[in-house]
Amino acid sequence: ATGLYFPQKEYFETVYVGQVAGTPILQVHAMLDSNSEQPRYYLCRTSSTIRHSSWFHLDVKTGILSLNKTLEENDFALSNQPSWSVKKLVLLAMVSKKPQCKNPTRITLDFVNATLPHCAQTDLKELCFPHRDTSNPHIMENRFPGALRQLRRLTRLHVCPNYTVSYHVESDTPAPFAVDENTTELVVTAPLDREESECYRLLLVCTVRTETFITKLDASLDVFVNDEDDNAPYVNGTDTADIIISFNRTKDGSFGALFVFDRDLTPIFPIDQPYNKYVWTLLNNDTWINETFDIKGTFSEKKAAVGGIRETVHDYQLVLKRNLVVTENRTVQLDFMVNDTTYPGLEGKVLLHFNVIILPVHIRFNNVTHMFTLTRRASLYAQVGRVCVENCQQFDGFRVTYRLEVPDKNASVEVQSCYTAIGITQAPDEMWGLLYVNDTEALRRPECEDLQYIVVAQEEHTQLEASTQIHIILDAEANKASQESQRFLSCSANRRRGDCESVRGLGATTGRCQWRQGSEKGISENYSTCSPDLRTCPDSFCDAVESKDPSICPQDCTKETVTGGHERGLRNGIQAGYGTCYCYSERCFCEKEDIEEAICDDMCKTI
Amino acid sequence: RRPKPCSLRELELTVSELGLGYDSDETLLLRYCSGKCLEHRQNYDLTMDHMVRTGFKKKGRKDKVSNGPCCRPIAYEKQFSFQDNKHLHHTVRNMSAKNCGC
Amino acid sequence: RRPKPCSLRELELTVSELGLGYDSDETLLLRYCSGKCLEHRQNYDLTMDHMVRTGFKKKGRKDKVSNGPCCRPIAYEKQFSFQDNKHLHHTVRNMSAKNCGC
Amino acid sequence: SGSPGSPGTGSGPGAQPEWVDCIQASDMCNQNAYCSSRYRVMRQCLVGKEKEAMLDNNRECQAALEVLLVSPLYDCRCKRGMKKELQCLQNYWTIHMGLTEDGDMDDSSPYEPVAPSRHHDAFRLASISSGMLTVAPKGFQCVDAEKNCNPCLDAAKACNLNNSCKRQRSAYIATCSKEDTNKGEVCSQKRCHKALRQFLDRVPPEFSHRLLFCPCQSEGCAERRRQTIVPECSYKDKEKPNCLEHRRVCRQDSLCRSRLADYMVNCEVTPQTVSTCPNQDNHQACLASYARLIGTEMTPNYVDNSFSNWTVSPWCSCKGSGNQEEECSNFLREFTDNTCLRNAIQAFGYGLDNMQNKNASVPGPSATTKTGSDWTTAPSEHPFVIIHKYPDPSEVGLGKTRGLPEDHSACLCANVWALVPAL
Repeated sequence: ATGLYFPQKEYFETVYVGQVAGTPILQVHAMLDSNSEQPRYYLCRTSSTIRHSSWFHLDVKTGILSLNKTLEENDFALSNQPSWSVKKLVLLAMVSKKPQCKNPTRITLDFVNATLPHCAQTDLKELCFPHRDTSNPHIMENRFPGALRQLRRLTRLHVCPNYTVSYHVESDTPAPFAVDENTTELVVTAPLDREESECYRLLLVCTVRTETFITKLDASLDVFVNDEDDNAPYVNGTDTADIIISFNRTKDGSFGALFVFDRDLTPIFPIDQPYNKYVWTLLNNDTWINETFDIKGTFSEKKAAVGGIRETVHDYQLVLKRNLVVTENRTVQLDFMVNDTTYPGLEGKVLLHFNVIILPVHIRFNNVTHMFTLTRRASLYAQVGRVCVENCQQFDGFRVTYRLEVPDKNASVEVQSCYTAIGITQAPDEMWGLLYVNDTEALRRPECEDLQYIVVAQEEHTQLEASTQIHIILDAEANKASQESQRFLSCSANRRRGDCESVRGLGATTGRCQWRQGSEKGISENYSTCSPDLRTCPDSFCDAVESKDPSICPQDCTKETVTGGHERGLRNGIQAGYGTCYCYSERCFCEKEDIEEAICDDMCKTI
Repeated sequence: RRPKPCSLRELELTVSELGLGYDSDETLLLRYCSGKCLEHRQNYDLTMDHMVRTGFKKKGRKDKVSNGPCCRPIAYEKQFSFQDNKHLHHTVRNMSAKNCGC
Repeated sequence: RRPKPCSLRELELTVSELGLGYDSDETLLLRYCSGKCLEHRQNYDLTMDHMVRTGFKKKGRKDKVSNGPCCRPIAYEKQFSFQDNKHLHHTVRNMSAKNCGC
Repeated sequence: SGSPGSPGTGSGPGAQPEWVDCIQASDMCNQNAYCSSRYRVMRQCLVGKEKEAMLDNNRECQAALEVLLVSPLYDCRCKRGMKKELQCLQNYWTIHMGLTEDGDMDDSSPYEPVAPSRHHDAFRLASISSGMLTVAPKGFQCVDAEKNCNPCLDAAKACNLNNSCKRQRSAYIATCSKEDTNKGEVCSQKRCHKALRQFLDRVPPEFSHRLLFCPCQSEGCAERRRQTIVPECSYKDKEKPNCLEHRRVCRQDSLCRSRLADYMVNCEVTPQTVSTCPNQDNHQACLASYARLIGTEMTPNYVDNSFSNWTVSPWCSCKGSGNQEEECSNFLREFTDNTCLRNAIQAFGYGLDNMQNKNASVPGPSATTKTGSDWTTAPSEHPFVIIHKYPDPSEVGLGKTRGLPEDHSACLCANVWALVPAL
């Protein structure tokens, strides 16, 4: 229970010089939280209100605020606020005496340096309703009927003595509100239910009667209904989710989803407030389960289909607390209890289940001999191809590494030396192995004809292994390839097709660099450039082979600033470039080559 | 007339007109260095001047050399940022000269 | 072929062939700087390259600007002395490059 | 009269009192043994988590506060953009943090109050003595009418041709669009905010406000305007917090708290008056306070690239407000439905040579007055002064529910006055 509370957080009124002691100003109202409560009203004594709080009196029982003294000119001068004609006096009222001022309502009085307007100067509206609108009342649901606001404007009670002012309340939807004719207080006549209506739009009608005329004025008032945890959680649909964990078995991975509904609100402000807080407890006491699984609960607010009343949806997922080894193979049922901690009733709990099947992961190659063709003229770091165990693209949570082995360990030294031709590498976050040219001299040796390797894949944790045979078919005659110079430059340094396709560059699969001719006008991803292998460079991804040497594919791997019109890749490299992009080691440039063969200005004529 | 000495010049143009490939209608004041550096020449430069005209030919050399200090920026405006016509932001470094020297 | 980068070059010639007006048959190794400074270019240079080709013309400007860092001596051999054909001694300062840079 | 250090009475009622800034005030206090000891106690009271409890029931804290109430520190204020602005603000909050009893109430602004706008004529942009001087920008006339007119592009051009503006603008764009590699994030929001604050502090409003408030008649222009502060970094976050939580976090930082309070004061829709902004429709003060929020936790921005009915908002929502949804919506509407701010931005945009814009079909702001039950859109004869039949408290902001166009969610709607004809 919240205890006695003020439905209205703020009151406004205007006070004038010359108003005498005892003049009523306004009436504050507290509403009951339990039947036995009896509101006692007090003004808070705080440092910011000390100066002027003694000018006012708050009736302990009725909550009527009135003047304790007559307001004089020098009272006005006393408060040193900058404004010249109106000064603000702030008071804080609390209900039931406590040492400190808890959950007060704030009374803001505009102290006007003039006398109270007479009847002739007073607009009818001023008689009926406060000058500045007060804040809308918030009534706690499921509580008692009672008065929540004084409609009459107390400061104008005696301004027009021969006027009679009365009120009634209207609403286009049925609303349990009425006006107490004797006290002119707005009363809520029955407990409210937020889950039925969050707010009532009332029309306060003020009737002013004199001998000569009757005038009605009205003002709308929104009365909000505050929520309390009076609804138990419920499952709409299934309380069980079946989960299969196989390739993706990584720590913090989340699986499945179970939903629990609650017709109450769950505020996310302030962050750690306890209201309508849900906790869950795992009912299994199996240590393996407790060390392996966790539950992640999140909630979101949604509007009910009927009436658009706000409610809460809780979403529960199974989370892995650690990576699962590939051999893990088991079926478990997780039961966990979700508890609406602030729901008073007995049914504040809901039991949910996750049926979990954990499949082992088999480290194997699909049984096909992997054939790769390669020209003997391929340069150092030329990429030959990829090897990957079955389903490797979906693996997460464990690591498979690859190595090459010679199939015939007792082969002659010459034959054994051929096998340095090809190497295999792997990026930290990649699941496949990349085959590349590791020794061009061996590649060109005539006797190194038939390159067959065993690729061994090993799962790091369990050391489970699988192997397969790969066959690298070398084309082009050995002797012709060996005559070409062994020095490899970076393909990326070439700015024109002619130069590019005539040189041997690092990583060039065909031995020659390959030219990509861009066609678009401005800065584009399809920029012109010279590459060792257009299949892998540039592709905005600095792969495991390319990162072995910055000259292989600086277009994908450079970390240096790029000069000329370009857009950087996410981590490094050139995502898009203007005209032709070329690089001197890691220093890259992108510029327009106006004519296909660049202008051969006088400089290049003399060299 | 005496050739204009090396100094900072200004030209207002749009980013697209810079020729770097960016498509943006924003304009800027491009500052660049132009002018002669005759006062700063050394004996080396006089020799190179001669070699470029005749000396190198006699020796069968075709090397391209500069026959005097160049009028170049000695400091750049660190960066210039703008919004292109697709409302993406770009920053270009060392694109405008701050001051010039030989 | 990738343009030769800026580097120190040597040429043997007589003092007379230097073109400084001295008449002496003594020979020396003249060191000079030649080659490209492509790697050291900035956005400024790319912009100047474009402006020199088209940009300036469109704006009615005829300024001569360098579209790249120059390959220049960054240190000179302090002096070179010799005896001319009339047996007089001369000393020429900063006539030969010691090392080059862009 | 009043305590030492309070604003000098100056001569005549209209004179602008000369304010002691809170650095001078704290020096004055420190030179007085009695005051400085209480000041030290007060600072202790505010350290740590349980400062509310300390202020509420710790006798020593209460006593210290009472002494400081009559010290120069009570009425001191800070100048916008002054040197050591942050320290001045921290001194201010040392006292005033103790005074605001209830966390949700709006703070009073720690900055010097703004003088009333001298020219009520909405087309003359006033220069304000409190440091928010504005020279009327050179005008937004389009250079050539046929081509797509884009005042925001013109504003960027004007900035680029001014050395200081160009440098500061490049600085914040470069900072805000630079990837924060070690954190693997799109950028460093903290550094970006600092660069934006520097831009707005150092570049005169004639350039910065022109970039922020340029009037658009095309989506391209509106998108450029939305992108001005590099929102991917300075504005957006992975998730949208609740606006009350967003406000709470802002109030924990002296700078953000101060500038939010200043915005609330200078852009508050004023009830009962013909004008929509405080200080006799001082649009400039409102714009400056809005602009100075950029670069703080409460950075606001245009929410989309619509040019006809644009909306600005901080990066937060009212989902999950529980029983405080009304309060949350009221806070959010101080940005999304603020007639003072809207008029100020539109006045800035079209405020200059309105002859120039005569022929341009400028969608003037519609005056929405509620008569009877439905909303009527009456194009006011004077584009920026909304004439009420009589000052209608509920229409222009009663208490917390601003008299604002109806929001169609459940009951969060404006209070409306209707005059029921006499029987």
